[in-house]
Amino acid sequence: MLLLECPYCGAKCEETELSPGGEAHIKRYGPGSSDEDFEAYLFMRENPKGVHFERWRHVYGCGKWFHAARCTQSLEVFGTYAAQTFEPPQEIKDKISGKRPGWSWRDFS
Amino acid sequence: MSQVGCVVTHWIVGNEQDKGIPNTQSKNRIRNHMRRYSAFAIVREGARYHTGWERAWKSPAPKKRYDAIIVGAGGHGLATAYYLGKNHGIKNVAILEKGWLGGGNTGRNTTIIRSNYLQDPSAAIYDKARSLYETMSQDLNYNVMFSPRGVMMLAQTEHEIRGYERTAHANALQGVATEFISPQRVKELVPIINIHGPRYPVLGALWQPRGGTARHDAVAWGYARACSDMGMDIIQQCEVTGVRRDGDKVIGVDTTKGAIDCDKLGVVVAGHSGVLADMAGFRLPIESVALQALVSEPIKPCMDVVVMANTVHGYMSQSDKGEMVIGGGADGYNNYTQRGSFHHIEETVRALVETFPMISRLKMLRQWGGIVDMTGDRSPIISKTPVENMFINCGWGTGGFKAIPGSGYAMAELMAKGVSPLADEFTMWRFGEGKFIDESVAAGVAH
Amino acid sequence: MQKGQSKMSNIQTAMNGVRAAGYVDVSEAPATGMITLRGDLSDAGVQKAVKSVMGAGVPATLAVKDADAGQILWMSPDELMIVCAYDQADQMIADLIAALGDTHSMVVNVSDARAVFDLEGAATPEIIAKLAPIDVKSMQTGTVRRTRFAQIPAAFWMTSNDSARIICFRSVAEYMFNQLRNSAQAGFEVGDW
Amino acid sequence: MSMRLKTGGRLLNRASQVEFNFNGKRLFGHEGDTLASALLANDQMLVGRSFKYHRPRGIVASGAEEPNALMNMGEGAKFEPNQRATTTELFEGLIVGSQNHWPSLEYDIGAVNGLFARFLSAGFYYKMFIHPRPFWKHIYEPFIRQSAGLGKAPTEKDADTYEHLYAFYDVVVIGGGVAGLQAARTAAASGASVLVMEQTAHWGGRAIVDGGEIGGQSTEDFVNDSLEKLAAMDNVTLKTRMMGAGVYDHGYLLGYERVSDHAPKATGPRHRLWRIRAGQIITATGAIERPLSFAGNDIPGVMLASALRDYVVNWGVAVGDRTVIVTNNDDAYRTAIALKQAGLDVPVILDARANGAGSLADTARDLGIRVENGKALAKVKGGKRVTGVAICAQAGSGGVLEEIACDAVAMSGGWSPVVHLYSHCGGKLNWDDQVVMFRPDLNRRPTDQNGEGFVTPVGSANGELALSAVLADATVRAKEAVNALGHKAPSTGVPEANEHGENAVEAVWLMPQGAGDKLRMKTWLDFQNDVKVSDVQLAAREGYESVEHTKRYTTLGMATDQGKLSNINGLATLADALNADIPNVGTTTFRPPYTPISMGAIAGAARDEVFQPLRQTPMQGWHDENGADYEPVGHWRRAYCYRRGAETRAQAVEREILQTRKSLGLLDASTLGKLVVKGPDAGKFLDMMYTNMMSNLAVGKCRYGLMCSENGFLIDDGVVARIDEDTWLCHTTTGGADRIHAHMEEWLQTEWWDWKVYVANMTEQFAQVAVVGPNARKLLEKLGGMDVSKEALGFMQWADGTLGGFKARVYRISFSGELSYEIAVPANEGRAFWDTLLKAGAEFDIMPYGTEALHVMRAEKGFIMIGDETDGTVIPQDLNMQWAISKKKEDFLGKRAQERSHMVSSDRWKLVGLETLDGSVLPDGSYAVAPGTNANGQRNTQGRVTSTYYSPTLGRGIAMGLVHNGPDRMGEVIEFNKVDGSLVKAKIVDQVFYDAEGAKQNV
Repeated sequence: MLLLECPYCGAKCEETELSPGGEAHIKRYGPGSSDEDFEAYLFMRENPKGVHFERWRHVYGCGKWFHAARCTQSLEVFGTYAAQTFEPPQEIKDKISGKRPGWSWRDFS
Repeated sequence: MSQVGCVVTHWIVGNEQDKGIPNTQSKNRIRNHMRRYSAFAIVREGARYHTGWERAWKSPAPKKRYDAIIVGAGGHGLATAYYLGKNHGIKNVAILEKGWLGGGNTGRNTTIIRSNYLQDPSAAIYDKARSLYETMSQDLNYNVMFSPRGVMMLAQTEHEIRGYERTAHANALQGVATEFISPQRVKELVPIINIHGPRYPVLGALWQPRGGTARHDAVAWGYARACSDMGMDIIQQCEVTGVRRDGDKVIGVDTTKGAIDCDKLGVVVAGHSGVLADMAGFRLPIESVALQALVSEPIKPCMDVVVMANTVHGYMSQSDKGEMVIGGGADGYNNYTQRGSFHHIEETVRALVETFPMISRLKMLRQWGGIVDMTGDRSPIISKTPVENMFINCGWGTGGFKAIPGSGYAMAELMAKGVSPLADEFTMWRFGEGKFIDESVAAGVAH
Repeated sequence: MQKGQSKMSNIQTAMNGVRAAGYVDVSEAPATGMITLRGDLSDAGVQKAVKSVMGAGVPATLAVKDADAGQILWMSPDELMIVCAYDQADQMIADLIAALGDTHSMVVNVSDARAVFDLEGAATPEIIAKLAPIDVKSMQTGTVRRTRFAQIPAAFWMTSNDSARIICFRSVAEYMFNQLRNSAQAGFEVGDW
Repeated sequence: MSMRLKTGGRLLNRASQVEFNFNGKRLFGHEGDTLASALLANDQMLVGRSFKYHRPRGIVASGAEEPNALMNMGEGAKFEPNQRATTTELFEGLIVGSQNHWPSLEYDIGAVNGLFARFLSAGFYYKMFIHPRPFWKHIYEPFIRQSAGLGKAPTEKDADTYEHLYAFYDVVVIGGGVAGLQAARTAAASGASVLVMEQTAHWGGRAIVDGGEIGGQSTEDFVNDSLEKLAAMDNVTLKTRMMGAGVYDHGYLLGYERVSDHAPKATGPRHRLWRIRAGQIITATGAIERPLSFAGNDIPGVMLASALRDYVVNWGVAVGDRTVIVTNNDDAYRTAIALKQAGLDVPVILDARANGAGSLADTARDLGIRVENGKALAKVKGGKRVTGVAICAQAGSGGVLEEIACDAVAMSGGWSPVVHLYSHCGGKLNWDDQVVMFRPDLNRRPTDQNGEGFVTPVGSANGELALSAVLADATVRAKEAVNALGHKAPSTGVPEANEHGENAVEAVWLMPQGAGDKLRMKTWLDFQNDVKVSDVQLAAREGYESVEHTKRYTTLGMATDQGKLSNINGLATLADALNADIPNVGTTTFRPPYTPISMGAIAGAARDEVFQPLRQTPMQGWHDENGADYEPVGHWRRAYCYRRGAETRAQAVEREILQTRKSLGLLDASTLGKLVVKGPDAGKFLDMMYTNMMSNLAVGKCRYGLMCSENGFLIDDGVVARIDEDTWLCHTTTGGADRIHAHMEEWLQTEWWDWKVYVANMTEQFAQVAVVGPNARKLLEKLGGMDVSKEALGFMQWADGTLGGFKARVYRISFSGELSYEIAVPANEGRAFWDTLLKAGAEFDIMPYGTEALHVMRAEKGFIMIGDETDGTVIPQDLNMQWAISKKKEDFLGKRAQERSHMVSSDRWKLVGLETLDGSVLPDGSYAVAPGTNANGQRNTQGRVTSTYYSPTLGRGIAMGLVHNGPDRMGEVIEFNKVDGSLVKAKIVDQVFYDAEGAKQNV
């Protein structure tokens, strides 16, 4: 039973107040994109054993989408941050580097 | 049909019965084939304190090269190896397992077997599997306790009725024996059910009389014993660390027990498929999440069929030990912990207490989780890959156990012949084409 | 949106003012005015408009602020709920829309879309703790929390140490009432916790 | 025999007699008894039968680890199987029966299995019953099922209630023994909020029975003093009868409070499941004594040494007159001493260790007890009761040195820390050879959301068995735990304990060490599941080498006690068989719950009316009162039809349709979603959401729109109204309101977060009523207040106004093909408005209709229904709805997906109307067959029915379906299947069956 802090309202939320939304930082490919890009956009997913970036919505609360950096093996949460961004905040990346030296996820490290 | 006992192989067994202690390294005696299991054998062994039983499977060191390597000694991997040998004569096979055989989802599921699927490709492979389950105990000379006790899926909304009537019509053309039955018939088959639930009265059910359950561990053990008996090497505690390629073609694997060459590589590792694909240099549309189940304390028989209630999200059967076996929901987030979130247990139990009010005073004995691999359309992948001679079988999600023999049958055919009608539609390229196999359309059915 | 006054005789709240006595008393409030204001709460235009119409400014995160006529509840970084008298809501909405002018915003009347329940009694937090997965004991008077009550969404705030007000959707008012009533029945006290 | 002693029993209130009933016999106990102690006090040694061989089973333990004493308890709606006697507090009127026997506990036919025990070895089922094939399901399995299973199945709905509680604490201490209390005192002194839970009704755990002194006080005084101090602190909560059931991720903990199991007549819940979030969890869960493995160790009368001591000290119960003690550690001497002090005979202490015990041995000898070092039990004699023992040397193979008559055996094979809760969430263990136990590895504790350890085992749960070490450990670890939370524990000393010096335990996994096949087949590891030493050895020999394989092959540890007594002995036996070290064999995974918890508690209050939320419209009361025959639609419940008198559903639907088409119908459409979308970018946003163009919709107009997922498939449809320059109102399907609202928010927040758009879900603000039929306008005109004429309010327009004094928004839209208005009024006025319409409509014989009439009428008109014509695999092109797909737009959700090869294939099935040649109704879900079979032998198909109804308007069956190249095959006759194997011929026709020109709706 995960406990995640909503970065918008600061509430510490039990998982049941949230709804999970899969991998974060996915770029949308629309009309004009290649078949490969479009397939990857919709279906290819990071599935790491370790550091992962994912989306959540505070659905029973303020209704906002946010991102979490979480380890899929230990369930450690490195931080949560607003969804309106193209990459994780530096301080979260630094925190992960401190705890998981050498980590990488897609283009982030 | 299988003649496990008659397959002549040459392998070495230890003299463990002398000391009562197995010794995996001893090489004293050569015998042609494994002793058959039977009532006679039981009596014979009983008379001598069971000192004469042999190892069910041997534990060899890997050879330098195999015709085929299967990665993953779960049910699907072992079944693939078994049918490679049995149907295609490919017996120079190694099955590599990083843990213990059958130690993954094969031994963690709720053991339901059914084939009342809507879409043709699903119905074909699941019914192939179901029909192979019918004779598996005899084929493997290992009692897997397949019990065709019947599976019903309750219809509790008008929408579900329509969905299941559609499935029944599809099944009629697919050669899958199902019928839509009345609430009264449901009650006759399941006396403990409350069909007059004030909220969701039972309006009928899709009934597959030849669906049922089997003993999950026995399926893995039976296949393992039969594979070993064919001369295949089951190598446990051996993790694959790399996929070796020559250009676009696979030539072997690196493992924690050294490099091993092969002509063909079959990857059957469920939630770890992405890791293996990554080693080979391609991506898969797979995400791994936790799925949970629980059992009650054992009670005397009170339910002889398997009941699935999709409107309220719960399903239940009673094991031969008497435990009520209950399947819960999957988490919506990636997870490798083999633990899930407790609210799924709560939701499932809540639903089943409403459907079967008598279970309220039973007690939950044990809950556990498994890691299931989900694809974009929740249907499996049995496919060639961008790497020549490398094949992948994964994505069984929440519905893998029931498919084991069919999955192995199709995967073996695909690996041996390069094409398998059962596997055709399950290609990994279907996502790009938009050609999905979506089973949720009938009535939001969980596998 | 719609102008004109309703006949009070036509107005019926979801549970018709139901009450239940238990170790905490549960009652449905009479028809209550509720306004949803969407707008960037950090925007000066929004802040000014709220202040000018309500007599009180935008509350801090998760805060409840008393205004000239009712309360202002923080709902999200771009949403407030204004609680007022039922028959004042339309006028207040018109005033807010006028005050907001061109500022990107939305103001809608949700008075009829919600049901309002009051809990009264020293054990009020205990009733909430039976239903909502939150640390209710740490809730101060004057803070609001949107959360889950059993299987439905709701917002609540402690109106005093011994009372709380809960807002949920109208369609599930009976479910909310039954859950609160069941939790508060005599004999179901948790005792020390 | 077992009996109540004249004196002793610290937990008993001897003044209060309690009557209970066991297997039909009236028996008496005292307040403070457990069911187990009361049964023993009544000389009821035999309490059940084992799972496989139906062997006689007696009480072995005194607590949660008990494997044998499981009862059918209560009657009727309060019946419960598998109730553990050792954890059941006795109450007046308690009714229990023993389990798993027929016809009676004393004479059980199933015990015949025992005669064949030598054949029923581990894995027996896998090797037998293979032929002939049908026999498994019909002969063998039913027999096996019937003979397994333990308790009876309840038959009635549970009469009790349950509830949940969410609680948050800095520190939760699980276990109310001296370790737990000392840890709680330490933690609480820091100011942290602390919950202390104890699974029994009593504080103090083992220490009070075991004796010793703490800081000059007796252990009992120390416990009472600690409780008094803790109770006086505001930041401390003390709970008895509450078990830590499971530890989950991120500090989540289940507390299982058995509120009224001991007082079933009290009002209130039976169980309360606490869902606790803890900063730190301290498991002071103690240790469990291990049995010893010797032949006959399962015979009733053989018990854990600590349990015998508990029964004497706590409940004044003697299990036997003469008790032989057998041990590999010093602790069992305490039992000998306690028994002797109670006036009972202890003929001998058999200590398997060559050097024997420390100072406790001196005390025992001083009391006149014979102590034999290096000795063991060759076997226990007796059937339903111990009659004697044969003694041998531990070092040998079982040659009998001496036989001693006795009626009880107290065994102690050492202690295992209770590490279950510590392990649930991933805590790791180390094997400690010195103390012969798995103990928590404090460097590999379970970690929380911060990556920090959050479960701290203390005291004997951490492997510390001596009183002084327990107290020191509890103090130090509790300080560490609160410090980790940022609290500061004041530095306090550790209370001093006065205790005996003990000699080290010695590993004894088989007794005697060289026991042969014959003895090993009578040496039990798992008493409930009948797993013996020989079974584990056989599993190892057959290659089931992993501990998980062995567990599953033998069923060791899979019984209702989850191996609390058998696991360590079993895996030590396995390690021995494999010639491996115990740590290399490892343990099986510990899974919640610690002991079984009721399904009722897990479900909580959610049953009957609060099973799930039931959503209700403002008019629900009227529906309830007027014969509504409901169907669930999501969490709503909508009237399928309104039945009158003896009408069938079909008759009611027909009446509703005909009257609506003829004159006037009324539909509660309040459940339809109503999303307001507003902002400068709202038009642009809706152009992305819908396949159609919405930005160019004129103010005051309505337009039907389609929504697709990014994967191309249809997900919703509905009428969109342009309210003003930057405001649109989007109607969704009933099921779509919340889903589409969330869908819009997701795209706005996570993709186009710079677009200025706000969305509000206004679904429940309005009651919405469809007024439908040729007389619809007349009715509204009669109400008066606004102009609803064709000229003022044309088809696909909307207007605000008042109707009959109700402020209303009126949409001229039609889903039935009739003249139709959908009217929204504030929800609080919905019922009054509905009543007003009914009253005013009486002259037109106004007819409320339900969802089925709605469906039939839309099908007659050829309108699609999301969920019928669509199923998640259908794209708008399949439904020939290219007209609703804007060609001007560069982009909308689903556009790119619909360009993929399979989506643009000419082979797709497309929507058509279908008419059976004989006028019958096509079966729901039927498929159109095509010649031949596919590669997998399945019959080829060329289409399927999506909607099929009897049309009262046309007096025949009508249907829609998706057919391969359907629109190009008008007039062609194809065949649809029935489940009985027969086929029905149907002609492909236009999907609009009624008023194709729109003459009826456009008036």
